[in-house]
Amino acid sequence: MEKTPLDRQVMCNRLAREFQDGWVINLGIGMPTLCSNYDFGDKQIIFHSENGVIGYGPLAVEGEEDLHLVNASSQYVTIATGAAIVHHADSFAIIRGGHLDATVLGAYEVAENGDFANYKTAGRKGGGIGGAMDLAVGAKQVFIAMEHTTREGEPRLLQRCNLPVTAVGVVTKVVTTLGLFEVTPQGFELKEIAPGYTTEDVQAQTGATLIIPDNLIEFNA
Amino acid sequence: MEKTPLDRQVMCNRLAREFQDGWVINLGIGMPTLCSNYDFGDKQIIFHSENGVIGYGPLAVEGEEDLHLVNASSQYVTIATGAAIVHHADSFAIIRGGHLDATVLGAYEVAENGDFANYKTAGRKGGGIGGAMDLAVGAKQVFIAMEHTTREGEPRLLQRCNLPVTAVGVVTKVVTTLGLFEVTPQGFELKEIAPGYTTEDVQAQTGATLIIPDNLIEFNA
Amino acid sequence: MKNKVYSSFDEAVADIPDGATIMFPGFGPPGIPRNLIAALIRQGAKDLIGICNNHGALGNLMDVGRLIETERVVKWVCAFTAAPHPSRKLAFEALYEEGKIEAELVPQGTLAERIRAGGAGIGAFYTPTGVGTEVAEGKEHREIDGRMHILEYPLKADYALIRARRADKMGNLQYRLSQRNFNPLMAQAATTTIVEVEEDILEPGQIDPDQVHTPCIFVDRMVRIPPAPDGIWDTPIRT
Amino acid sequence: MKNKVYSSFDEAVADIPDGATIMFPGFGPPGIPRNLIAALIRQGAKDLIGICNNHGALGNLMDVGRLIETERVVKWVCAFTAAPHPSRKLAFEALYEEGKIEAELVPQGTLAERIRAGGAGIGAFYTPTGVGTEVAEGKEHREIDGRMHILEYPLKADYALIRARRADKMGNLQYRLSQRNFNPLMAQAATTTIVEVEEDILEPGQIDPDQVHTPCIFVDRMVRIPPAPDGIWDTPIRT
Repeated sequence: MEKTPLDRQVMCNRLAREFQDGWVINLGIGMPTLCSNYDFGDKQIIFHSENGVIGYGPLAVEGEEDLHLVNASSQYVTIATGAAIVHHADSFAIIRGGHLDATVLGAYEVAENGDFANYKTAGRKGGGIGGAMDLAVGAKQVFIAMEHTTREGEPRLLQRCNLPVTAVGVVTKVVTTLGLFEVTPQGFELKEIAPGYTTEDVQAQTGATLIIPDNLIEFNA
Repeated sequence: MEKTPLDRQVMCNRLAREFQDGWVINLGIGMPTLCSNYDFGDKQIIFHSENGVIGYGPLAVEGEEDLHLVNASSQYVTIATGAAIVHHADSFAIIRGGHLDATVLGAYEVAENGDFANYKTAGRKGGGIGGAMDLAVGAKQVFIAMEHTTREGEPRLLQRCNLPVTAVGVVTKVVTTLGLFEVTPQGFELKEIAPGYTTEDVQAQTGATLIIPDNLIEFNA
Repeated sequence: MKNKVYSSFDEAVADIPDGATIMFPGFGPPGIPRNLIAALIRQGAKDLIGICNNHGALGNLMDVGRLIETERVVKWVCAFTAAPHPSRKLAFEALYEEGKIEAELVPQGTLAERIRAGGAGIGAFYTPTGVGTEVAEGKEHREIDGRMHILEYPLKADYALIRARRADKMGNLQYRLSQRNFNPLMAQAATTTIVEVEEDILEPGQIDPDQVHTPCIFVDRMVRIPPAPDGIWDTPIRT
Repeated sequence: MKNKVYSSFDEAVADIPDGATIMFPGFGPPGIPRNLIAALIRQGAKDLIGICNNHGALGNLMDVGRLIETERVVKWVCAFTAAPHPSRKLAFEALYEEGKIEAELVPQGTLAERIRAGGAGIGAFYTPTGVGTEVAEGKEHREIDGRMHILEYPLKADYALIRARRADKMGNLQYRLSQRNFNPLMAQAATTTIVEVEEDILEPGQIDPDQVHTPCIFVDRMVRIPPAPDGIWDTPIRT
């Protein structure tokens, strides 16, 4: 069987499948926004963005953009039925106050102790924190979606982060191009593996010792 | 000339005359509410109340009460043109944040160092703070309107408060039934005296040494 | 979509356990959840802790004073442990003086800010309010920018009982005029928020997103107030 | 009634002195006071301190990036000292790396809360955001309820430049959708608040009191944005 890394949309679909009816979700810049393309069926999911939109919908069609409405990635979006708008401090009161059921963020690195790094690259003076530090400490669950390795093939799942961390001990699930991982007190547990890969393949590209449970299954989005 | 203590409305008119065009004012429960009866002419005064009303008007006429609108004394009032409503935390952000030009409060006692007491009477376990402590520290000026003495004839203007204080060192002006006083670094200065009274009369009913300026004038509301 | 619309006040408050901490909004008559308070009294939960600006008002309208009279409250956090006028004593004061109810007296702005902090995940804050007074006793002091402040901690609750003018089925709320007061703050600071609604509950999308006062994510249960006499409605209080 | 309506952006910003601290709202394109920023650049004040979520955006629309390019800014308080994508460098980054501009990097929610605290008279607050990260270095730590927090201080400004959808002559403002973002917070935290308004300025009373987003007491000056090309209006940014 061919080893094909998971597609980004498939990765995000897998995280989106975790969302439960009525959940309030914040999607980070970049790959995580793909979670909103998932078909939630009867489930009502409320998408929150840092700029105070509680309930946004799909991206706006070109030519029909509302110039007063963007998501956290500055993309023009549509408003969802039953939405509400608040100002930036109230928006982060929602985040910090524990009113988000989950956030999905991108990352450069995730550590087996639940730390992650996503705001500052090596050797750069500046950083782009945005809302990530607040989301990381405020949301009830922090999910990460990222490539399994860097462009150079270095692992992103590590024993400890090398880059400056965004928050400590908060990540609960990680989806990568190679599978779905849970952060447990003992470290990363591989829950679902990308088709065609062996656990040895995944371990070889991971910078921490994986826990391989008996009930490991094939990745299922 | 007969010695007649000043009328409450006259006292409040005198303080109201201090308000300048565009000022935002909070009037405490009881006597201070009379300030809103003053004819401000061309001056636009915005009355704020603790419950988040920025811009209320005269008391509602019986039979025309709006059951969703009261002032801080729980009286049904009318809404002023150009009013705005905020919630209780935002209302006190206005107060604490220094956005009130003045507040007029009642008091049991005022001390020459600017302390005042208005929330707890002697020997009572409970107190009624309400918004008074916030108003006292937040407003740019704190004016007090009160009887010059207690029902028993004891002075209310004192060297130091006997009752538990509402705030320390904040009072700038006091109007009583006997005149208008300013709180200066040296103590109470009698600025205007009620018609028919001598400075000795006023001093005799005051628990602190009054400063009597050369330019003392008759009370003029 | 989860159903948040309940058919009776009794059903909406049925699970409130003994010992619960409950927030009660209202400032003067507007914004008091009178129907939910009446249902809570019928329900019978005891050893309650209340967070409320006052401890009731004179007159015979349903409010927290009626709950306190039932002696099912052990502690009250409020801005008035005595009425502003000594002549207007309520049941609370006697119970408080006899030591049958514990109370925490909080300046009103600090009360509002502590509730906001509870809903906003703020660990504590420094305020100049109360410095030099009895309420500052035992609290941490800090001079900031040349001005003394005291440290105050957030307030949260198990339940908030809310009264709103208008709601949609998702739970977005609007208040009218001074009815707003503590309602949005308490809705956000409580684990479970129960709302009595004055108008027919609307379909989602019927409230302009720019004009929502409490977003639906803070609302768990709603009951439409029925016409009097089944529902409790304010009538003008004239003194 | 004081007149708050000015006839030009240049007149409205004329008195901003060298060394002023200025707040700039906006998140993505909505809510950026583009006309006032353009007037400030024309006006020429220097040694400015800016408080703003970002330091500008790619593309040629007028924003704070254009002000920063003029090298009249000495310090920038923001949530991004680098763009989220390393490939999208703006003028700010080069100036920052060369040490020509000082910066304070603040998590976005802490930034919003510090501005709110500035307008609300809060002396300081504890937040869990940033604990264990570089932004916590040198800050006071405190464990509250078993969770570590850091102490953060308020932000105030001499001026806030604001963009609103609608205003009345008294200065009551409404924003539309995500245009709101930092605008109400900054309007409240600045000594002088200057607003560019997208619609004709209304008579007092034409905005429903329940639906005002920024009360008039926080607004000092307003200018109606003229039609393009005299006024700067957003056009869709397509990537």
